Amino acid sequence: MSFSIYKYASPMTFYGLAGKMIPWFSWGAAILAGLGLYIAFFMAPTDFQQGEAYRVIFIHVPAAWMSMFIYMVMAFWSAVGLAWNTRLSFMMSRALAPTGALFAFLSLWTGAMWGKPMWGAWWVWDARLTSSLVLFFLYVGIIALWSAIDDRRRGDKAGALLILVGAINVPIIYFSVKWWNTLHQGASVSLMQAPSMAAIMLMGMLVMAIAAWFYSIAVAMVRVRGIILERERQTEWVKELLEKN
Amino acid sequence: MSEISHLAVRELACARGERTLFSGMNFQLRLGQLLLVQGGNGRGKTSLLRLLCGLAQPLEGEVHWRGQEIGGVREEYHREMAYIGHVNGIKDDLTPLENLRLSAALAGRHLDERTAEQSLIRLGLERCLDLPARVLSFGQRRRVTLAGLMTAGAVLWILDEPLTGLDVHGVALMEGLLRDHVTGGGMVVMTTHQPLSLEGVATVPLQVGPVLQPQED
Amino acid sequence: MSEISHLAVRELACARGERTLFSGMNFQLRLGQLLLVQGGNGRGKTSLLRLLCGLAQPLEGEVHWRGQEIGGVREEYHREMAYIGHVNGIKDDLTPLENLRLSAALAGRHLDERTAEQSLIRLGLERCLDLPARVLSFGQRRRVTLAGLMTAGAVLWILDEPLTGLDVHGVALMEGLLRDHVTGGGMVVMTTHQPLSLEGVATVPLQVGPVLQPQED
Amino acid sequence: MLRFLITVIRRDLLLAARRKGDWLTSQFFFVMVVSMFPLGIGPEPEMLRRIAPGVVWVAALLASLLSLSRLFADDHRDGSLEQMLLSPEPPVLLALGKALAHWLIYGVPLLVIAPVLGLQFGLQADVIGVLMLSLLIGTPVLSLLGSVGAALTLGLRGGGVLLTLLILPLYVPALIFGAGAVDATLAGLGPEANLSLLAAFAMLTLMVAPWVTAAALRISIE
Amino acid sequence: MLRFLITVIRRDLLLAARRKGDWLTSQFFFVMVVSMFPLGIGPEPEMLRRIAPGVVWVAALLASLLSLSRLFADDHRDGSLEQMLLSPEPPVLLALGKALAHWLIYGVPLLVIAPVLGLQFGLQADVIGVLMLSLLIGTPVLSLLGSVGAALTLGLRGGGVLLTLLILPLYVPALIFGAGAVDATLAGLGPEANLSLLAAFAMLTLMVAPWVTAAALRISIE
Ligand code: HEM
Ligand SMILES: Nc1ncnc2c1ncn2[C@@H]1O[C@H](COP(=O)(O)OP(=O)(O)OP(=O)(O)O)[C@@H](O)[C@H]1O
Ligand SMILES: Nc1ncnc2c1ncn2[C@@H]1O[C@H](COP(=O)(O)OP(=O)(O)OP(=O)(O)O)[C@@H](O)[C@H]1O
Ligand SMILES: [Mg+2]
Ligand SMILES: [Mg+2]
Repeated sequence: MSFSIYKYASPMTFYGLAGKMIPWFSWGAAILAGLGLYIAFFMAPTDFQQGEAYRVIFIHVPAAWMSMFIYMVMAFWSAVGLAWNTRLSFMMSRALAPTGALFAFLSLWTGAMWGKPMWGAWWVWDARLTSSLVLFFLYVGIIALWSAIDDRRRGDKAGALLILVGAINVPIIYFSVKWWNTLHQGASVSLMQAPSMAAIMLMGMLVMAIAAWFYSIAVAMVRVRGIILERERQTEWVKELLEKN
Repeated sequence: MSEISHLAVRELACARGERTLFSGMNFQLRLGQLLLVQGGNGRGKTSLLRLLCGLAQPLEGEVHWRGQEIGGVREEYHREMAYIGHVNGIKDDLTPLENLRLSAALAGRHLDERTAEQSLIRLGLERCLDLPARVLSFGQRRRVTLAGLMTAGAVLWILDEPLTGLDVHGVALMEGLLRDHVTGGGMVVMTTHQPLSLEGVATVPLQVGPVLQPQED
Repeated sequence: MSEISHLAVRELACARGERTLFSGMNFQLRLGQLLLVQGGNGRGKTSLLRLLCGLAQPLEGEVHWRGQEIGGVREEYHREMAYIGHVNGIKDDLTPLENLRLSAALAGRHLDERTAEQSLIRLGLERCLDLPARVLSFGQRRRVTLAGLMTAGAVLWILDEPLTGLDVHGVALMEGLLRDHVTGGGMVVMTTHQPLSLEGVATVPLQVGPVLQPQED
Repeated sequence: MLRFLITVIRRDLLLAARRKGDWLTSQFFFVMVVSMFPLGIGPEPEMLRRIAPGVVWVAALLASLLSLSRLFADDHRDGSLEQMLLSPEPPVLLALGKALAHWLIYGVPLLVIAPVLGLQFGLQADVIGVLMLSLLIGTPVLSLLGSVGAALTLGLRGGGVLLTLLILPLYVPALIFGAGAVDATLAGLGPEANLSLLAAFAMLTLMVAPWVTAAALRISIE
Repeated sequence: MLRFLITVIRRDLLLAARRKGDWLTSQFFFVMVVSMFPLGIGPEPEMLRRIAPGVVWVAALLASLLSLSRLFADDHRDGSLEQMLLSPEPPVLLALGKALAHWLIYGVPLLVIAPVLGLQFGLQADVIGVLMLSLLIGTPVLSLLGSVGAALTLGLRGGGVLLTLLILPLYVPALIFGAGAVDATLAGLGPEANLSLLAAFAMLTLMVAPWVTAAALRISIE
């Protein structure tokens, strides 16, 4: 009995739950983002060194954080999915991946935009930059693998394996890149060490980070609902649901 | 001994893509029986055989070997089973002889050269012993696979259209092999679209999908 | 018209590797005739058919189409001929429908969607019209190829074991197609190891290699 | 004639579109190979700028090679190559169409990506312009010459690697003129000489390669 | 158990020996990719020496990737992979055996060729020694991690390129430590730190990769 609850009830109940969560998290994300941007543009002082350009930090840093955090969450769901063969876990990691890739790309993009005024170059082969790039590649690889596999069950499991292998590797990659970079040259360009970052800036960043977090949840919920509908198309409850609308 | 059902299937269901090919399938097979899986093109015969081998996982239900789920007795089950699919499983770069000996070694058996050679000759491949399998004709390649089956010493044979590409001799030979194996206490699960004369063999038919009316078109 | 021999073979010889498979082969085929190439596994049936298509070059001898060497009238010959080999020639990533229309386009013919669809349905593929060919079963894929043959509008069909993997329905269907084509003034060159009922069709047998005694083993 | 050419190209574009991820993957391969080099060589900007043209060109070569090994192989395996050769239309058009389709699918996107990679390596706008121009003239050469190799190695075991062996030497002129044009710009000389040599080489390839490919195809499928 | 492992390795070695040219070609690919760089970059000896370790390592990566795409694909296509998975022996040994055989066939010869390439780029004897050592420790990682990718992409369209896309990012630590060891020697620092990190990474891979490969194989053939 518990077996069938695992297999069938779970996506169904979750579908409803996700539906209830979406408005909360969407509104939360919108309000927090508004607040964060207000802090970013109106309350945070102009940086005496960097001028106005530094304000991109309020997007850059949350995006970078989220890209890493989402990967960890995906790894968690993949492990759960492989261990207990729960279908919802695979759906969760599928729903999260595009958002993770988006944030990884966003951190690269904003970083590059920022790099041009700061360092005079769009890109330098700094440790943190490079490991962000590798993380982005990992996301792309995972999505590419999914898109190449038509069979859903195979795609779920293969993707989960890859995510887990990546999860073991990501810390190693991070440290190797860091080490690679410092070995050659005494930090040609060191990312700023957050020298006595103004409290208001920290606050703005935190608010933006939570907004990004809410946004990720909301988007993931929307996506997971889509995936559930698609996958449970032939079940009774989805048919009923579709008829109601 | 032969009264125990060695291979048993309980409430098996199989889905490919969105379609459920079959569900609630039950059967039992004893030593000395041949299960003839029948059904038109695309009904799920191949899919069923792969489930029986353990190459694919069923949507629902279980396959039992000597009373235990095949997942649990994988090693033992694979030692007693031999499978032939739509593709031959032989390496194009090796000669038939090498192919036979190598697949035996991979299955953990030793196969000496003479035995291998004899079984190939029995299958009419005496002129091809030293050619790479790549240059063999369609039917000759199928025969190499069948020679491998002969030498496998398995109790349970799972055969997916073994007659594909065989000429009349080949078909007769295969019928002989099947008869010997089953009457000698082996078990066979097989599919074929070709007529097969199996008098004297305890045949259990199994229909996958609707029954076909021959010449209905 | 139908008294001219459209396809003629003169002193054809074929060698693969070191072996000469056949030599001094002569035959002629007229409209409304079916040439049934017979022979055991590995005798050279496939090799012969590929020579007839122009996919391979003979060791000796010539293949003539309407009195001219096929090398000289390649374009015309290919326009009037359709070949089906051991492999299907369909793209796994396309649906059966797309496959049909694309191969027609490549052969310089226009095939509208309705006609293509009808021929697929006639071959029992109504449930597979929108699936990529990759997921089709062995026999279903063969049927797609045969649908392509139907729509090709060729005079000469060259078919290498077209019945492979077809169920009883499929075989009956194919027999119908062959009968219609030949009695309608077409020509067929084919091989098969399966029994085929072709009453009413002018069949010319051609033996490649020694005659097989059925059930001799 | 022209209809057949267009059908061949359309067919390959359709197949590429159907293999959704595949096409994108090939482009990412290009990006990744280029991005691996700094990891192996070290992050000094000055040196990276110096090696950038060579690295981008070599990566373009490799990306095109990798996809080329499947140019005819897939069609051969599933028998559709035979069917196309049995078409009444001339095989040389088939060869040309396949090469052009390959260029459209795998060559053209490189032109779009190359500038981004140039930025990563700190190249100036004018250098990037020359890089793109050299790739625009050079990538058809890669597709055309590559199709010759793909046809020759068709059906051989390990065809992909063998292909590399046959074709990389033929790519050398394209590599030298192409990367040379960018190098010259970096060094303050004009790229014109290199580019016109590259263009001449491209023309020559266009005239010769399809015929050779067609002949090689007929031999390979026998 | 051990007998099975050895049989798997012997089988792959036999097959490689049968495909005469194929094996050699893969080594030539390595040589050629490395030799392309001076053509693309220009002949300054000082710079060539600087980039040599990175170039050799990246070429080793690419060479191993090229051959990896066929690690399971051939066996899958002709059905012998299924047969091996139906063997009573555990699939993890199959995975390990295939990866080791790949290393013996494609990795070990690189060790022999690398010194020659090192000389071409004007490296000193001690640097070449470190280069070889780094390849000795690093190439098994390439085979092992690569086998994971090969199993995951089995039977997929565009498998080769997809494989690259999946696996190149995972190769990053091997590349950095491997090329880093040589770089450090070039710069007069000792290679020990890099080499021991590389060895640790290799050990970890050896523990994890065969299991993942075996799991991926079972998923892929379903
Ligand atoms: C494409 C270029 C860039 C990438 C990929 C990138 C990546 C990252 C990542 C991954 C983080 C999060 C690290 C962590 O919290 O551990 C981060 C944080 C940060 N980045 Fe960037 N970055 C880029 C460019 C820049 C530039 C140009 C600047 C400004 C000069 C910058 C300033 C910062 C700052 C101040 C932080 C927060 C530091 C902290 O709180 O630890 N980044 N970046
Ligand atoms: N991913 C998929 N999506 C939809 N349908 C699928 C998918 N994969 C397989 N199928 C269908 O499942 C069936 C598979 O059947 P299977 O190969 O088991 O047939 P079979 O009985 O062996 O047929 P044959 O006699 O032709 O060999 C086919 O009808 C095929 O169309
Ligand atoms: N390179 C070669 N060296 C030696 N023999 C070869 C070579 N290539 C092919 N052969 C032989 O030539 C014959 C090819 O026959 P072909 O494929 O035409 O047979 P077939 O009559 O179609 O048989 P089937 O009924 O099995 O399809 C086979 O006997 C094969 O062993
Ligand atoms: Mg089947
Ligand atoms: Mg044949």
